[in-house]
Amino acid sequence: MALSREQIASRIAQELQDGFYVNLGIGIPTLVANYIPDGMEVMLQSENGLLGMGQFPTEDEVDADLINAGKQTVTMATGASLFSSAESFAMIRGGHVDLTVLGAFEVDVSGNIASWMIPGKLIKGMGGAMDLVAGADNIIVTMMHADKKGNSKILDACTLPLTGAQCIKKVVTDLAVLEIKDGAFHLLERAPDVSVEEIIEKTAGKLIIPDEVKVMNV
Amino acid sequence: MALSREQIASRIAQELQDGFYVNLGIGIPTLVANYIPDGMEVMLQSENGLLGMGQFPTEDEVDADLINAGKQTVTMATGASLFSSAESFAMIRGGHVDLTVLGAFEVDVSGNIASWMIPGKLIKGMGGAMDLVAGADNIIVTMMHADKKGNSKILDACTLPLTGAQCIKKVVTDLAVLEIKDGAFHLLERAPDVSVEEIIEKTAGKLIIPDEVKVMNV
Amino acid sequence: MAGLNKVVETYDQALAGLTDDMTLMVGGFGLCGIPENLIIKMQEMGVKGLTCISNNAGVDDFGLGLLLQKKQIARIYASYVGENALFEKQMLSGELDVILTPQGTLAEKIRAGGAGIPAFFTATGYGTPIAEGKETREIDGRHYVLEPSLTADFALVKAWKADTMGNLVYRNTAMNFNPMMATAGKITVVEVEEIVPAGTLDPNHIHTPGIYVNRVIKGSFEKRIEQRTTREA
Amino acid sequence: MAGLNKVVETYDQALAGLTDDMTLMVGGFGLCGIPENLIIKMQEMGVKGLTCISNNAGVDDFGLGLLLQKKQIARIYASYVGENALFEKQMLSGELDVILTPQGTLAEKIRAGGAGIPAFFTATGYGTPIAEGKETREIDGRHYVLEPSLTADFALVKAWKADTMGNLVYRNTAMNFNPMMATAGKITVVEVEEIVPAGTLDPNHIHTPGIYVNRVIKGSFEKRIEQRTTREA
Repeated sequence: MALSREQIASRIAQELQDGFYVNLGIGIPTLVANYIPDGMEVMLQSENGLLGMGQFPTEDEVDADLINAGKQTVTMATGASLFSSAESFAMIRGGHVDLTVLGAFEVDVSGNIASWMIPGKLIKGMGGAMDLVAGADNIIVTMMHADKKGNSKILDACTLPLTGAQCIKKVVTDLAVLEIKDGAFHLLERAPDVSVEEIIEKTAGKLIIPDEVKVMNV
Repeated sequence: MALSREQIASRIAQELQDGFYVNLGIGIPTLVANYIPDGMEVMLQSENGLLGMGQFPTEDEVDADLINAGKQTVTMATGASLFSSAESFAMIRGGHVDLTVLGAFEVDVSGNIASWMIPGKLIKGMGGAMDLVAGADNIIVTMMHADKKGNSKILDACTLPLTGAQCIKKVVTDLAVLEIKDGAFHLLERAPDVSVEEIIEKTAGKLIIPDEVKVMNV
Repeated sequence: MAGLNKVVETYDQALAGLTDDMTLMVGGFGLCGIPENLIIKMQEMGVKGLTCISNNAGVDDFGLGLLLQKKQIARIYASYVGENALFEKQMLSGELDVILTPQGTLAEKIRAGGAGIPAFFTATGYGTPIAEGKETREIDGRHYVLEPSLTADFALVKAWKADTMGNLVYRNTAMNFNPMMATAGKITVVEVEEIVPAGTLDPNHIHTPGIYVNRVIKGSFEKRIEQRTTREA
Repeated sequence: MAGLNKVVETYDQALAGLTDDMTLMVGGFGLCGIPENLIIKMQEMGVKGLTCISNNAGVDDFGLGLLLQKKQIARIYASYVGENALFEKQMLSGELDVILTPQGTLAEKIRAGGAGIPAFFTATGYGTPIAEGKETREIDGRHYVLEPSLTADFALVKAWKADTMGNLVYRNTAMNFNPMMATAGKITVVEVEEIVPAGTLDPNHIHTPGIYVNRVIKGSFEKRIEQRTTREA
């Protein structure tokens, strides 16, 4: 069975390390915050100017002046700090964020990512995504392995306009954990009850299968 | 009679306008603060990170954490703000300071200024002077018209390494107020009891004398 | 003498001199920290042909959406414009020229404009449509794009508090683009919730020194929330 | 788990990993806001061949002068080095390589280093010896010099207060170069006068967010004054 959104998030949470500063994109990445292991200290960065994002506010706590990058009302965690957009992206561009998790439409064997624009459809803008992929050393892309028609989104070359070039090294999908290196996807883990054959079938880009493929622990 | 240092400062103070933000260099420029007209609000910027420099502290007020760009202990004026060196020079480089007053070894008809380095002597460094002359639109250079041997420092071309190129428009010396334009010094005012002939004699650079030369009010 | 006092009493005074075809910076992220009354005033004034530099374009009936309603904006620099149907229509019809700019690059272009830096290199956007037509360069094995800075005729800023000399303090994530924009406008106009006497803000904790600020006006704010997300108490 | 706690107890821990030939940034303007105990510790450690990036070079017996005493510095980037006889001697003898850098350019090169900007244009220094050998460019009728950014193996920073997560607050003009340097060191070590629990500093008024900080140590400071100027009470 392909993973649920929650299961993908819980698998990604296993990549967190104690003391990490993490930027979580909109969608599945946001859910990762729910799976931070007990006792682990992780600080969430929101690129609109908040380091130390807390949970949603209670009705009484709602503050129009305190939102996250998804424009949702939030609270601050202990030790939070606030700053301008220039400072926030100095932090991101300067490589100070330990881990960035974001969604994508497509990734390819060169580590390219397309996530912001589908020609012919309305262009909403890239927001902070281009800065995030250019600035982080450690990026996890989370996405469905294939679209609803079964077309792979794990490609030899992205077909959509790029968000960033040669910047992605790790992808967690509903079917697999993949590492990108040496011009290929390397299958690190498969989802429980998902066969290597299914992954091969749904991966359009060059895929390397090791002798043994671990099953994800989700 | 040539002006005293205090008289030069008092003449420069006449260039101040209400509401101006002003950076005063070390030496004669610092003295300008003593001649701000009553009732005029002027805010002094110190490039080490203080806008709103006040007077010297009393013995009791001395604070090692509060100095000016000359490393002297100071106080803060009402409405002062403190910031980093990057922010301070963003302010300067970005042209936000209304008036900069600084000393020089030499100026020339092209508006070049040399103020930081005498080859063969110890080089102490330019500090913030190169940023100040590059950033300000409105700069007054204050200096002695000639050295102790009578050699002019108001030249056709600076002989010393430059602090900035083509950036100076106004010079106040112990003898005269000069404007630099169209490749020449223009004599605007002379010091009381200083003859135009003496100024001509002590000005090596091309000098334009108008029909009438005002006497400085000091 | 007015001296260093930046306080004005009316929105007419606040926006005096703002005319057709000018370039404006407008603070805010989404609807958070936007100079909402200055925008309403611009709609009233009917100025047209504006170039707006703003991270977002408001919603249909709030923020910059109000200026889109009256077709007052000719061109916009923004990073994300997804919550606005009017915007979509005008963009597709060609009435509105949209220059999408990565959020961090936009923030830095504005900071650079205020700081006297005409251009800088950034890795953001290299190899993407954003880099098309721009100078690129390899430095120490990485690829970068040269980005010119931005300045504006007017910067319209929302702060929390100002003192009478224009020293500003922002609150929470309503800060966002406001501090950089305050430095990059030829005329910087600031709307605040409270004006206090000079000398009452802590000099160590002023976010924007008054040197950048030309006019300060006290407003009252709706502060609309785009996504009211809550948890059980 | 250590988590986000940055506090260390000894100067050995604070400077662990600092070795010969490294590049260091050292905060302060004159003797104001310098990490004085970290410098003393470096003299004790005897590390050599250092490249120091610091606005000034201390005086003969305080600040970076202590490292000059033992000839531990091979190269220095500074804007003004006038108060130091040892410095003069070592510079003239060729033992010390001095790269004089305009103060604002130095500050911006460090900020750029921390902010992931590899190079920027500035008008400062155009037409002067500082621009020799550097790329220049005319943009909109003005001339600019391309300046590469600076980073360091260690940034040694002095702040007033830190919380346990490394959030920092500076005091008065002791801020100076410290905030930018905090962003530009691979390892950033901060000396402070007081450490408070996380959550007790106002989030709106933290000057340096803890993300930039690796180690925090509490010191006690002499805070020597270079020019004690006073007026009559």
